[in-house]
Amino acid sequence: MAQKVLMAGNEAAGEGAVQAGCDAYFGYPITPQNELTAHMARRMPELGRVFIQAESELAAINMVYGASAAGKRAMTSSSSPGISLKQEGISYIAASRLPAVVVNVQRGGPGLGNIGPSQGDYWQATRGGGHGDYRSIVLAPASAQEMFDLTARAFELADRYRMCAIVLADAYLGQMMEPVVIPDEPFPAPPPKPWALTGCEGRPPRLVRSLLLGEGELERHTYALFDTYRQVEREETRWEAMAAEDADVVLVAYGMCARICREAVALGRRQGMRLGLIRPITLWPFPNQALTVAAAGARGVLVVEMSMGQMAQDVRLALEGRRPIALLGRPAFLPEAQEVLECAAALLEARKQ
Amino acid sequence: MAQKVLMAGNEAAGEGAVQAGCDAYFGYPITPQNELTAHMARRMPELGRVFIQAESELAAINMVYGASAAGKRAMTSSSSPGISLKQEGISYIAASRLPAVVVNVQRGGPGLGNIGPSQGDYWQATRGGGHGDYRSIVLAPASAQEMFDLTARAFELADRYRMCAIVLADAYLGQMMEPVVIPDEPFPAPPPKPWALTGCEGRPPRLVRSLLLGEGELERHTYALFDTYRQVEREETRWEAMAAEDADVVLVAYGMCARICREAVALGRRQGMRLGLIRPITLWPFPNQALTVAAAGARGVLVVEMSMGQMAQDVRLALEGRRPIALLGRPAFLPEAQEVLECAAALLEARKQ
Amino acid sequence: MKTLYERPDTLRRCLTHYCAGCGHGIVHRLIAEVVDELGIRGRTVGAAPVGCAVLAHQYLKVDMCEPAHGRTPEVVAAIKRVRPECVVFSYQGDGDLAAIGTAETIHVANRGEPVTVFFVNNAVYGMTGGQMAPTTMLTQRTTTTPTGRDAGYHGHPIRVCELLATLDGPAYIERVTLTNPDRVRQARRAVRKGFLTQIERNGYSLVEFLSPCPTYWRMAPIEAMRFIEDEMTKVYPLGVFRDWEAPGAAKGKTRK
Amino acid sequence: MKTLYERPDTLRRCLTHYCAGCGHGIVHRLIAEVVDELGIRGRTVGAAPVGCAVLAHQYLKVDMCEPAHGRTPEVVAAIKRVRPECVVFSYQGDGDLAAIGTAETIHVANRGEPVTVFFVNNAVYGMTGGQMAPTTMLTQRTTTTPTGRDAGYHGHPIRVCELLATLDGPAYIERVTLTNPDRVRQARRAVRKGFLTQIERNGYSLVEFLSPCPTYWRMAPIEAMRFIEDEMTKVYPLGVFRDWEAPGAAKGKTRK
Amino acid sequence: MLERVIIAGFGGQGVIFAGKLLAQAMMAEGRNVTYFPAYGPEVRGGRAHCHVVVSSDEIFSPVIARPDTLIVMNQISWDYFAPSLSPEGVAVVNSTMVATGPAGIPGRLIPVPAAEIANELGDVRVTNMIMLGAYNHARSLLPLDRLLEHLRSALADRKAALYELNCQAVRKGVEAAAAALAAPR
Amino acid sequence: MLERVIIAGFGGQGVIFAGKLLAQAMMAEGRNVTYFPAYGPEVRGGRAHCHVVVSSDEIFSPVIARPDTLIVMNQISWDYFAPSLSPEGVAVVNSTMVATGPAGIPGRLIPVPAAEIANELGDVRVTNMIMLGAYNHARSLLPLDRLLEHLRSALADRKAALYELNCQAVRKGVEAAAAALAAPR
Amino acid sequence: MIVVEVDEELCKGCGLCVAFCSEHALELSPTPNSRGAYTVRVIGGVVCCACRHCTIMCPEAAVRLFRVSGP
Amino acid sequence: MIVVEVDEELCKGCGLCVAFCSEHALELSPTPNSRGAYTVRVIGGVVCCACRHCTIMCPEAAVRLFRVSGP
Ligand SMILES: Cc1ncc(C[n+]2csc(CCOP(=O)(O)OP(=O)(O)O)c2C)c(N)n1
Ligand SMILES: Cc1ncc(C[n+]2csc(CCOP(=O)(O)OP(=O)(O)O)c2C)c(N)n1
Ligand code: SF4
Ligand code: SF4
Ligand code: SF4
Ligand code: SF4
Ligand code: SF4
Ligand code: SF4
Ligand SMILES: [Mg+2]
Ligand SMILES: [Mg+2]
Repeated sequence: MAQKVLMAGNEAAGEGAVQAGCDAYFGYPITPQNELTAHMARRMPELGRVFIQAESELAAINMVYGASAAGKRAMTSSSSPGISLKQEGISYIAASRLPAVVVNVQRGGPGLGNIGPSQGDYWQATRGGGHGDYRSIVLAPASAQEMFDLTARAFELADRYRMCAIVLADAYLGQMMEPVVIPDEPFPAPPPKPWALTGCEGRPPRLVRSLLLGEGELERHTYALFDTYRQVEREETRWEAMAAEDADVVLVAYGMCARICREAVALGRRQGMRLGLIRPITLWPFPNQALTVAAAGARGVLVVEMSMGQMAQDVRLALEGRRPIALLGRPAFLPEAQEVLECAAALLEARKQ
Repeated sequence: MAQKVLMAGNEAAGEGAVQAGCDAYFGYPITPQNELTAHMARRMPELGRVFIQAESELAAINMVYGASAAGKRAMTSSSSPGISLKQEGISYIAASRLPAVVVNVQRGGPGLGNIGPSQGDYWQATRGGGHGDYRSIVLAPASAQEMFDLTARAFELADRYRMCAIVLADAYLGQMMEPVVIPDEPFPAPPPKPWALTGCEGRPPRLVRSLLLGEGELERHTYALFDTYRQVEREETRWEAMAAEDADVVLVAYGMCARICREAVALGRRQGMRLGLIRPITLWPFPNQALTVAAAGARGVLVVEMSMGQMAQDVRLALEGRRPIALLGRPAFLPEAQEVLECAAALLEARKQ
Repeated sequence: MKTLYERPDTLRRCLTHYCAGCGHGIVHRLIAEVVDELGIRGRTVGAAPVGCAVLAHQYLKVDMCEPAHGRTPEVVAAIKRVRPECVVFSYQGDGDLAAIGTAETIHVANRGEPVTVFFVNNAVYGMTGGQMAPTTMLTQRTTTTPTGRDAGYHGHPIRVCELLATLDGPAYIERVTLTNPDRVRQARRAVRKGFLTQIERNGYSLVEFLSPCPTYWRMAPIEAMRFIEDEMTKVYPLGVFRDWEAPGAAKGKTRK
Repeated sequence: MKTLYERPDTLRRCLTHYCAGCGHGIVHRLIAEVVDELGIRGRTVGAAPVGCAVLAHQYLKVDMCEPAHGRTPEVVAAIKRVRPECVVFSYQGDGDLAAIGTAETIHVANRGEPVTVFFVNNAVYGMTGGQMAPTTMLTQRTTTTPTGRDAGYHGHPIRVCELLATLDGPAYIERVTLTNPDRVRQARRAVRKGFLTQIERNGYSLVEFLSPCPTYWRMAPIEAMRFIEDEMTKVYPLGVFRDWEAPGAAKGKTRK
Repeated sequence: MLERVIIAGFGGQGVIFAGKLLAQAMMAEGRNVTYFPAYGPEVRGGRAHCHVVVSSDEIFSPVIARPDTLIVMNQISWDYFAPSLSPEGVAVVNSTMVATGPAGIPGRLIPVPAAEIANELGDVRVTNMIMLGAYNHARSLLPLDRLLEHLRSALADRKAALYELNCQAVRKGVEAAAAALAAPR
Repeated sequence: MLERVIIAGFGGQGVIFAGKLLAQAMMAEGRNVTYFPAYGPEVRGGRAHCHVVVSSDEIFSPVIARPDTLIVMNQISWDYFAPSLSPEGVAVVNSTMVATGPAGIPGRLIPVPAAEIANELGDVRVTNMIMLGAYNHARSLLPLDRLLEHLRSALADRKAALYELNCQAVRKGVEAAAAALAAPR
Repeated sequence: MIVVEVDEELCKGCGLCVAFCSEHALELSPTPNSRGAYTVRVIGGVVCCACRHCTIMCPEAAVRLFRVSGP
Repeated sequence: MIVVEVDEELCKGCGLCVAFCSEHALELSPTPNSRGAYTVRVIGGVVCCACRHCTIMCPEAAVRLFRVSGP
């Protein structure tokens, strides 16, 4: 029978990776994701898999590059400043078409910031904080269970599309313990990797690279990447809708904020305010379609995020002026349901005038 | 009399910095910006100022942090992969409210990419490739002269607003030589810096920091940063308009692409196609207002960029669905005027139907 | 009434956030004492590390900054280059200095930048909850070496002074500890000499302190001191590794 | 007809992009010869550096990757951890290995990862147009040291073998050069031993080649060889710095 | 059913263990639970606290702004958390170390001389179980034997004697709470 | 006036210097100019080329897709660039080293035995000036004395003898171009 | 006479001064204060020899030493 | 007899083989080829001693050596 265990989100993410067949973990300590590294330090050697505490985040992401180039499932995790240091590596991984899983348990920023919850790395994750034209799949868990599930899922997506899958959590999601159900059924095995570096015995040598000097080569390569990205947009967009069909105000929120919004929807409905929620589970690809549909009948859209209007841009891009959009952006603080309700009320009020 | 010299864009940027009173340059070699570093290696010691070839881009950006914290005008330059490595440092500089100038002579990406021209780092520059909520001023030169002028200007802006000013160029702008006029009048002196670390003789100790652990402290700090950003948006947005008043199709392009678009406007007008151009000179803040006005009378907007629709998002955000927008995005190739004309024609055609 | 010992001026009077018996407090005090003694408070600029001592600026009454993890040596090198009249120091832990900051540590030393580095080697990452550091002892258990550090799997303890002593840049390198009053007195002399190397010789200096982290060693403070004395000094021998004043000793060249 | 010398199988027959007389070509050839000799082509995985040798994979017929500047040691360490049956090598220039990659170089060596590092020290950044490298000689003129490298201003030449020899991790470290047929033969033995250290001892090895960059030294190829022999070897003495086979020598421990 | 508890004290008083035990127990009882610890440099210098939410419904935020229950083991924590207690709330307080002051609080105060009792039991480290026992009684959360069963499984891999000691502590806590509840309000 | 020139050869033939001199000279003549070099690893192994645009109007792109003039000093460059020459264009070709082939090109071909002439002058490194002189003549760009003046200032900090040698080379180039132009087409 | 003053507000009760006191003049309080610290106090009647071990070892710089003249 | 074969297409004319040839059996061509390389050729009549210096020093692995039996 599936096991139910009380786990910190960080541990759940680690265990999700373990269960999904992660072959190698590379990390460098940083609060608030240390429990993930600690979990892997215990679990991976136990299972005869690879754990390395790297000397830096740069080293860690490049070890991921190596292990992945060798055809193995590899991951790293960190928190905001450490993720910034991985940007070059992520860009290389994207360009080299390597699968990789990166968990970012966001903390307050910019700079050293604080170690509280924040969603200030939304743009970095969804727009590519690294150089060049590329995308990463960005998954946004909202519970310890999803820390487990989506991290496991990240491996499948990364392998399927040969790209980086980022799990974008925050300090609260990482630190909070909740019951997590660990399924009994094994996860699907990784697909064959006919590009992996394994030694060229019996076949021509293989090459994992990103330098494309030939005339037009880089452009062709970029277009090919974007063909994949369009496929991901078509097939992998995920979201959760709550009471969105008849909502006057559609809330849009992910991660911890989405939990608060669920509370706000429940409270609001009790008070006669018809709220609904679209919770993007994939931040990239963003659920433009679902949001457009949900917003169609609403009087306004309220974006709730722990940042200064980063996701709000995606909402604006999805709606292109068709609905008024308000923002409740708290850069380093998890808003309370009450504040959400007040903003929603204000939005409705403004629409009346 | 002002001197006119044939200079590579890279040298012009370096000389602009020198003339603007740059006290310290820190860099690490990377093509296609090496002439900038070489120029500074010669000029700075000559003038008794500081030049250090850093062991890495990380070291360089953190030396900028140091020299700037000490109240001096400091800069670094690099190209795409190297700029990715500076993201943590830029986030720290933003958070610590330090002035800094960063020149990015973009090359093809992602990964090692190539050393040709590209504008693939637009999001990284304008959205913050680093972690957390912050902004950098982003200046987009389109000639060797502007490499000089805007790099010089970057120092003033950085000092005035105590933030990072990025000069976003590309391989062609860096490599190409053009006549540059070096003005005779000296540049304005830097403003007083009552926060600089100089030793606390005769005053209380000062602190340059970004860790804000107090309750609500980080949030207050972020709001304060964004007050500054709003001021920058109000006061520092710059663009150039060409034949935009009566244009049927408004082209939007920056840097090298804008030069091609100027050619396209000229050619188009000769052929009876009424094209106009908005060239953002500041990419952040983006000239939303100017674009809105220019697009109001047009039948469509054509974004021309050497990337896969990065600036196009800012155009969409500015216009919010009020005008159809087409994209000519060549991720690693400078389009020719003819291609621009064809896209513009196609856009007009599509509008007819 | 004659004062025999008083908290140094440069050390702000406030409750620190350090655990009981933490070596950081002693090192802070020594720095503050020497800054007072040399009368350089008004021209000293320090950099706090990312590590348990990240709030050092709350305790040391000098101009300070708080740069990114591991980059402080380059930050203070840059400050010194643009303000040669200042006395600068970088305060760093072992993770900061010998893991993420390895390159910065080596290159600042190699360039012989006239800065003073105070290196608190507590064989563990304190701030983040007790993970392995590059300096963690073999068999030592940490959060990330739950069965003890294994040379083959996790690598060997890194001896920073020995490493830097192969470079031509440094003018003064010494390893000291804090395990008893004599040791602390020696440590204080090293701090003094570190600053003087910068002031008088315009040279690079690094002082490594073997320092207790009772919390993540899971030891009482006095036990932790004993562990250093009995075990750590075997792996990290105390002594001077470079001295520009020693007759006949290899002297680090200094900047013009 | 008996063939006395033939291009090794592992070396693809094509025009290289290297300048005439560049040492990279010789090093490539030696690696290819040894790979052939040891019969490991089918299980070798290499990493090309970012540097003039970035296209090494066009010449060496083995599985290869092309990671970020300076990070190749960690990349191949990871490959080796997940595929211990492979023979891995990292090919690096001095900028790649001793500047941006300093931390990776040291920590991979310190962990004693069973990888082989081929380090081409040509005292300059070739790829980017002849800037100063960490290994640039004092007084040497480069694009970024237009008046010659000055110890005080730019730092000292870094001796990588000596630096790494202070660590416990490495099993084999040797510095060789390519300046005449005997030297090249010795270099070939070092390449062989480098691979064998990995294969037989599961240990870390690094072979440093003092190698000419005629282009940015602005010398004819043969002059460049003479410069190495006459000048560079003074600063970078040739020899073995760590040898697990040497009786009584300090032996790097290896991974379990 | 919705119960939001903050447990606070200094390091060594067993705050974390108490919180996890509570969450684990209630999870086993079929409730939804969240447990949220203080973390990072906050906990240097010996401060510790955690938030536990137990509910029969979905739990939204694991972070408690207005606790239903405060379990407070030292003065600093009291001064910090007391004002946030909800008006219908309960404060279980280690009265040996905390002066709750004359001002009173919105909710109900259950003073438990836990440090004193722990001293009597010969181990300060059981302060937490005394407080937990008292809390369980005051809030009628679980039958005592169920709580002790959960305690046993939480200590499964430790020595039996430790379980016995902790049991005793829980029982003493129950007694103390009963006494406090019996006292005139 | 708009003139787009690509100069190409291998390292040592002076491609870069010729290009910069041309740009510098035309700037001094009051024209708008851009100069754009090949750079990066392309130039390893001895390949070299550059683009020069001279115009009385604004110059848009410094990169030339369809050159008005090709100045080509070796075979590889010829094979690569010849097809791009504009129909009204001119190709000045180092005929000693380049076989232009029977197929012909869209524009006008000016063969200059530059390597041979350079050999006669005793220095391969003046190939570039021979070609530049020929080009200047073929395109009637500048009066010869003006060109030589610009050459003098470009070599201002070098030895006078060098200038003299280069002057001679330019003149030889002019002669060769004149001869080529005189030849039946 | 030497007076040893321990700053109650700063002392963390690490015991290093106690361990190194030449005269065994110091001891830890048996009960924690509200910060959880078992702060140090001077044992009545023991004469301090001004060896300064306490001030040298104290990580909190919580110890002051002074000499008062008089009886 | 030893035959030395230089691969024209690969040789860059660096001259290292020439400089180290024990028998001075090699020389650079006086004019560059179309790549700009002054490639190497075997001097007629000089007898190669098979010392292999050329193959050992050649950065391009452009030299092949073989022995043909017979006169
Ligand atoms: C880029 C980055 N990576 C990681 C961290 C997390 N971090 C904070 S302190 C620290 C290490 C602390 O260890 P050490 O330097 O030994 O100092 P100590 O706390 O032991 O004094 C780490 C990894 C960070 N803040 N930034
Ligand atoms: C992050 C990053 N920084 C800088 C560069 C530019 N770059 C390419 S190669 C190189 C150095 C080459 O020098 P070296 O490693 O000595 O190799 P060589 O070319 O001399 O063989 C540099 C700095 C880059 N590609 N990526
Ligand atoms: S965790 Fe260790 S290093 Fe950090 S304050 Fe506590 S004792 Fe000191
Ligand atoms: S630049 Fe130097 S290192 Fe690079 S290929 Fe040419 S000679 Fe070799
Ligand atoms: S000065 Fe010496 S004797 Fe006096 S209290 Fe301190 S340690 Fe004890
Ligand atoms: S050494 Fe200082 S902090 Fe420690 S017990 Fe003594 S007075 Fe208190
Ligand atoms: S084998 Fe020796 S003798 Fe023969 S050609 Fe080569 S170098 Fe000359
Ligand atoms: S060594 Fe090789 S490349 Fe050099 S000249 Fe001889 S054959 Fe040609
Ligand atoms: Mg430490
Ligand atoms: Mg090199």
